[in-house]
Amino acid sequence: MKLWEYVVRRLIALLPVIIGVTVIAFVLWKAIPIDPAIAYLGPKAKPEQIAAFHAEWHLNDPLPNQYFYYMGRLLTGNLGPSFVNHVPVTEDLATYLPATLELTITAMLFALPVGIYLGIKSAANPNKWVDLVSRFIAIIGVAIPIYWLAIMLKIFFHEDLGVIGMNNLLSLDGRLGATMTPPPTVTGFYTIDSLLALNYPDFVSAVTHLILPAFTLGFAQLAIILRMTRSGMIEVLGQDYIRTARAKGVPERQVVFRHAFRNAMNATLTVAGLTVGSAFAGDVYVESIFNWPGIGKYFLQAALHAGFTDLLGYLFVVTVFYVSANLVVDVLYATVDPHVTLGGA
Amino acid sequence: MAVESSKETAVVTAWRRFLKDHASRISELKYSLFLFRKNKLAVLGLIFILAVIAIAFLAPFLAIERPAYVNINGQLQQRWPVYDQPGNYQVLLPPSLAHPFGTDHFGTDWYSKLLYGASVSLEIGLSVVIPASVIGSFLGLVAGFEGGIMEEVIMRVTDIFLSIPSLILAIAICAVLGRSIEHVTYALIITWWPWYTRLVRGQVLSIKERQFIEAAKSVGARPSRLMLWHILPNSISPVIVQASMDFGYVILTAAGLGFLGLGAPPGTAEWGVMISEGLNYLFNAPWLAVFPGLAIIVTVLGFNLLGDGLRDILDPRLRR
Amino acid sequence: MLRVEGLKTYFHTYEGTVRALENIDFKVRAGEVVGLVGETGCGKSVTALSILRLIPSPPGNIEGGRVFLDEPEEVYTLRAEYDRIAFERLRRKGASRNISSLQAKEVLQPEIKLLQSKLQASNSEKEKADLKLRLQAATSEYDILQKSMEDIQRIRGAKISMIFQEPMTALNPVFTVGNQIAEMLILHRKMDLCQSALKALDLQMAVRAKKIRGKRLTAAQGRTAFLAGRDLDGLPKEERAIHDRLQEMKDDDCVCSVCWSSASILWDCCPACGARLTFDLLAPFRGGIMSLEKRLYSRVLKDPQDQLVDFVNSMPIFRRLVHTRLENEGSHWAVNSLREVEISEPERIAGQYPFELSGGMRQRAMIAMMMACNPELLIADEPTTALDVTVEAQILKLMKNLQAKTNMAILLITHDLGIVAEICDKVSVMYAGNIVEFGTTEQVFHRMLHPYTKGLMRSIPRFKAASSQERKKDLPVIPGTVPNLLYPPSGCRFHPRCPMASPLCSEANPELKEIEPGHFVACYTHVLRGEAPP
Amino acid sequence: MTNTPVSAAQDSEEVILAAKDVKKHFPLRGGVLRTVKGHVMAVDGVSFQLRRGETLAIVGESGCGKSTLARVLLRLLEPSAGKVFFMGSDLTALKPSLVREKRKHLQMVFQDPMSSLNPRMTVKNIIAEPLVLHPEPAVRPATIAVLATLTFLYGLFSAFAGLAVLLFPSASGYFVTVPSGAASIIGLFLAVYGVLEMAGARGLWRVRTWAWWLLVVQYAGALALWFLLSNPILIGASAVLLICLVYERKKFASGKDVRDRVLELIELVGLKKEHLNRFPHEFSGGQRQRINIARALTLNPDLIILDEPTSALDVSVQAQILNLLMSLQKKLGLTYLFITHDLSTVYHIADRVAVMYAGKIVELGETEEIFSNPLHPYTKALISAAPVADPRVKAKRIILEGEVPSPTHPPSGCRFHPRCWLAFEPCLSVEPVLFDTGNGRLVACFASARDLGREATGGPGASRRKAGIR
Repeated sequence: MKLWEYVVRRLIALLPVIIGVTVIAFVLWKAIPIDPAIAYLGPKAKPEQIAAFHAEWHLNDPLPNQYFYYMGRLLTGNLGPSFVNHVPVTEDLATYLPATLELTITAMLFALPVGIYLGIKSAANPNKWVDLVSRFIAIIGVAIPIYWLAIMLKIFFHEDLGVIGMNNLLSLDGRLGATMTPPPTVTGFYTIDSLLALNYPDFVSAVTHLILPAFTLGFAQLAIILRMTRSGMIEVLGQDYIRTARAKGVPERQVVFRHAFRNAMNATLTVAGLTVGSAFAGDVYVESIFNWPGIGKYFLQAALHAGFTDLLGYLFVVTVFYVSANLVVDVLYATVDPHVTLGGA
Repeated sequence: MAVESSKETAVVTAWRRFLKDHASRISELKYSLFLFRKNKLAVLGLIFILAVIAIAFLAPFLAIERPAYVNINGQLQQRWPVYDQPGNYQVLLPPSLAHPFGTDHFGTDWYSKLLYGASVSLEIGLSVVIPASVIGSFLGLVAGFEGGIMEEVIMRVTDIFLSIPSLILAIAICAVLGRSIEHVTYALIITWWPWYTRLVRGQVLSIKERQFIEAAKSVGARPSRLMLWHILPNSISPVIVQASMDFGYVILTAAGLGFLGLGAPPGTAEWGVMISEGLNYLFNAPWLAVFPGLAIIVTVLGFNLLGDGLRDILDPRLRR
Repeated sequence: MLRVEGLKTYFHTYEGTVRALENIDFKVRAGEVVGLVGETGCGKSVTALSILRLIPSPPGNIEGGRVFLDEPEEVYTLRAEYDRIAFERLRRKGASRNISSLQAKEVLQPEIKLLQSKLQASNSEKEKADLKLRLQAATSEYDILQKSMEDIQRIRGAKISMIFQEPMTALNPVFTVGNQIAEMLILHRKMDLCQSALKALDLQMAVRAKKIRGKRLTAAQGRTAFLAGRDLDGLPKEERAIHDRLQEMKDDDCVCSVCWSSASILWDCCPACGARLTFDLLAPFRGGIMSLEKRLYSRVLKDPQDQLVDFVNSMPIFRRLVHTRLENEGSHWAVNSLREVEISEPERIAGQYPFELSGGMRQRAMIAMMMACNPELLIADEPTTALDVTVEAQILKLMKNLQAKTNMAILLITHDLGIVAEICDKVSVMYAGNIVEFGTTEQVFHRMLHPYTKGLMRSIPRFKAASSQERKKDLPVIPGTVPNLLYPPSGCRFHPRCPMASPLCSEANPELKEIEPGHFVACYTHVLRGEAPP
Repeated sequence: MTNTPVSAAQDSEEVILAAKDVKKHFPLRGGVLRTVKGHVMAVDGVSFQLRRGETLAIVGESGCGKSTLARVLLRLLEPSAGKVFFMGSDLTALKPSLVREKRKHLQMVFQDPMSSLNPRMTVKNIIAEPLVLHPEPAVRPATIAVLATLTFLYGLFSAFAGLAVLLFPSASGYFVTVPSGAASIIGLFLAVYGVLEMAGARGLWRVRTWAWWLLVVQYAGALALWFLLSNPILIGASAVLLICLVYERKKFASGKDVRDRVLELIELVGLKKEHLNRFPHEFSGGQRQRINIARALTLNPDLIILDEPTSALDVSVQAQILNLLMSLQKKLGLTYLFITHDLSTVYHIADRVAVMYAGKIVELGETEEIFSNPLHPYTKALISAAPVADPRVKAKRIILEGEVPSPTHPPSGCRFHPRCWLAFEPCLSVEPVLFDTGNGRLVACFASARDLGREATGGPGASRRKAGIR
């Protein structure tokens, strides 16, 4: 089997999953005890308005028909009007997505290399200090609630309460300082945009605003990645071919990084895919605590204010990102491990 | 005298015989206990958990204040803050001997509320993990054992649920259903079972290939017997490990939902809700957010360490 | 060449200490095939792993003993004297005879100091050489077990290499066979590889100047492409010759589309005409990279200890850029070593992953890998156990041939007495962590003395030695089971199962005694009776 | 032609197992849509007969299909074609439940002594399992009847209680809280279970399996309902059900008859009484294989298929197990189908030998004859390649080139021809069939046919005729 065949198979296997997600979303939408018309138009809406809304959204049709209308809208990219902001949901998402992506990607860029490195090191040096520190991080990282960590950091770095005098270096709220004007939008990432615009103050401000949220978000993912890498590595290091490598006279460093890690990558890649999901989930907390204007915060607002179209729109975007991240992981895994494409035992 | 001693010896010999007959099981148990005791962290985890359970049961005796009970739809529910002694409350007191964890903006003793929170968290954990693991394991068992179209359907459904990040699905469900602890439980069961299905199916698939399954078939075992006697007992240990870990994660997530304002209703002694109440006075009264968080950490840590310890004990590769 | 003295390895587990090895003594001379026979759990593999210091630790630990590799005869004779002194002093302290070099050095400290000072003081070359030898003897210089990890890594694979029982799990599943052999070469024969890499670089640089582009075709494609639009009969003589050559090639072989000569998969340009065969993303930067590479390899040639290549090797991206060439060169050599183990189509096999090969092929690849650096000693741990009878015969023949060609020594670990009888010169029989009998194959098989050896030999069902009347009869067996090494029996470990056990046997563990020249037995029965072999 | 010794033997009484042209092909899937890309021809047309009391060895290298053949004979795998006659009835045509009945007489010992024992069961339970699965009324203790009655009464009580509350809501005070329809349904089910068990206690064995399934379904239902409505009656029902489930597990393995039988078996295979309560991992390889043998013997089978019973064992233990097998055969009059790759064992234990290569039998005959005068070149090579434990014997070995062919694309003609040094014209294109060289010796080889002046080809159907199949 060739790589492209494998990718095609994975894509085909995704179809029922995507359809299933739409069904779940549809069920959620129908499970709302409130009439969406009233939720959208407000309690003072006139009956005709409500009837018109119902007709427009085919809310009086039988359920299967409603589902097909709903699917039809989805396929044309129409996620409906936002119940919170009263603009199309797609527009809202487009505004807020880059902020979230900037935050999430930065967090993963921190969590992945550090987690993998510590995981490998700790597996290779059992009961040394690297191992002890890593195990501590792995245990504590998954036990600390991310929202609590965020709050603690906020208290820790607060101007008045701050334990160390870093009050001017790291900022606690938003993406930019209050008086700054955002750089012209190219990628939507303030750090990159400000660099492109050669706006140095903006860049510094964007970076200092990014550090704390990204660290908070990354910390939990780091712990998960570390834990899985470590256990994967410990298993691989007990294999016969590691003994063979040692018998060949391969230096220990290469045994660990070349022979063992290539094989342990399976666990790491899988968990890296999963952490994309938990990072998006963590966004909801981090963004609302650090006041970061991303889709996580938007989602929370929608959830708290019965903004159902916004909610479903968010659900789709995140699912698409999550599923494609896992697809990338699968393909990467196929390139790393010849078993996947070549078959074999 | 003689009669007594002979009676005694009869009991003793019966006991001895029991010990001898079950020597293997006993030594197995002893070995497990040894492995567990050797694992200091797991013991620590167990201590944490036992402490939390003890607090959950003893809260009425340990607390300084007791919650009011309100009758809602025929069920008694706790209500905080308590106003049975009006005028006696001082708001936002820092931790002191009288109020070990301070007081909140209503003057509620934070320490008492925290103690009552233990039972809420444990209850949520129990009522999510047990149904989720039972349902998930059963489906996984069926999928792995039957194979074919059954497996395909179950695993596709599992995939669908797994393709939405679990917290986000839980938030969406809670948003739709409204604020209540019960709804949190439903939402978490819905998001949690697929993990067990996947786990158990993997186990079953590997155990199905072992020769003792073939051997059992060759002596005439029916599929039901294979499934329940041969495959299930051999695939259950990772489920136990996973369940004990998930206990912690469920408590963490439920508290998170409470924190976001989607879980337990305000005024409940739920740690997540308590943190979010503290969020408003973050810089005036940081203790309000700090202590419930620590409680969550201790509980989650306990279950996590216990799960790790159990994995070490139950993992056949580590045994002998 | 290899001398194992009093080797002792324990595993410390929950239930207690597993005394896996106790007093292992044997030697392997250059060019000799020595068999190590015994049942499961008798410590055969542990012995081999201990020699290479591959025992997983914890729980394993080499508690005592020494393993000498390549110890010159003079040093050995000198050492005997020092050992006697050391034993004497250690016995006073109550230590057993499994001394380690560390212990020996400790008690011999005065002698060593004396020798060192003498060495500094002496002037004459001859005396210096003599003193050096003495110093080597006193400090057990040639003991593997006291060497540093770097030294061990230099010995593993280059001087002693080891092949394992299950080639499926012993080969790394994510690297191709060629790559794994190449790695071996890069580790131990970096100089040679750098030299040939430089040659290849020169060729390629010349090619770059010519700027010819071509394609790599399989021979099957090549044939059709070559004849496209041409009449076979009207071909000129040279082209006719090319056509014939193409016809002779196997379908999977590769040819260059410019000059139609064969082009290995492992090269990115045609070695004959220099046409570039692969699409190269980095083409614009190749010139720079190549000159960098050239400098890098020349550094190694100037100074073999140069660490720069190793450093580059450890950097992920630079490795891709630069190190690939060494790997390619190595793969090219790997093809040759695969050819030596009689693999047909070695180039195709070199590009395959272990799980794509059959069991016999894998074991051949394993042998090729471990033989790539011409080791002096090959430890073969049950090399044919996982294989079928006919393939086993092939592998044994191959090993015999290779051994005859390179004159290396083989330490063959097996439980199959048939294999031992077939290819070994000497045999040592192990039981429960002890060597119970050691001698030439002839001696052990036909004049065996130890009751365990006798029992073992009798319990094999035979079919070739005209034993048809013995068919269907009960086989004589050794009663009981192999003891648990957590609680080994006191004294001789075989005595609970031994038909000839005497009270003495349960008290002390017998040592190996030479009964006839070259034939050692660890059994009181023979020592006491002074029995001569039949 | 019709009266070859094989077909004569087939008619006679003593044939206990006969395989006729058995084939097993596994589909190979691949590509984007997982379509069938080809077949692995693991067993490709094997016919032989096994007479009562004899030992037939099937020898071959790994991948030649001998283990698959064993599983097909036992119908652990469904054959793709062909028939298996066991004691007169066609196993391949029977319903699964009847096959299970037949397995009382047809047992198997597996290769890997560790993985063929359930690590979570004690030796006693492992050996007793066949008795549990093929129970005899005698092992049924009276306690079951008592328990069944109690269960029935409790079920009736809760059913009535539930019903009473449904019908007369005012009566709910008597039953503490709010029972519902669910409780009465569970109660009814429980009562039915009780009745079934009572019937079971009277010897109606088939009923027991229904009872078992009812129990499982109920338990799941009761648990689920218990979570939904915390109803004391349901909690009680769940507890009773749980007790039933546990008892169900216990009751057979602790019966006295079972215990006696297990003790008898354990002595027969040379283990000790105190081993009964131990777990498999506490034993050595040889002892584990003894447990396996004891399990196979539990139901007094007529035929035991031994799939490489000694290849995972050490030499000295192997000898012990071989001795045990031979003495058991003498004592119990067993018939063995001995599958192995080890020629010396075969020579020691087998009466007849069938040599398999790439899914087919290439030679079949009396052991001594095959070993003293192998006719098929593959048999020759196999015998000469086996190493002999004697350094003085320096026989000239025939070392075959290449390896066993891929079962997906077996070579055309004789499957051995790419490795055969005698191969000539017909071998490349025509598949040789087994022909009789006299006195029951069958060979499938053109070269030996030519030497013997016979023919190894036939028209369509000739191969079946020659193998004695009409």
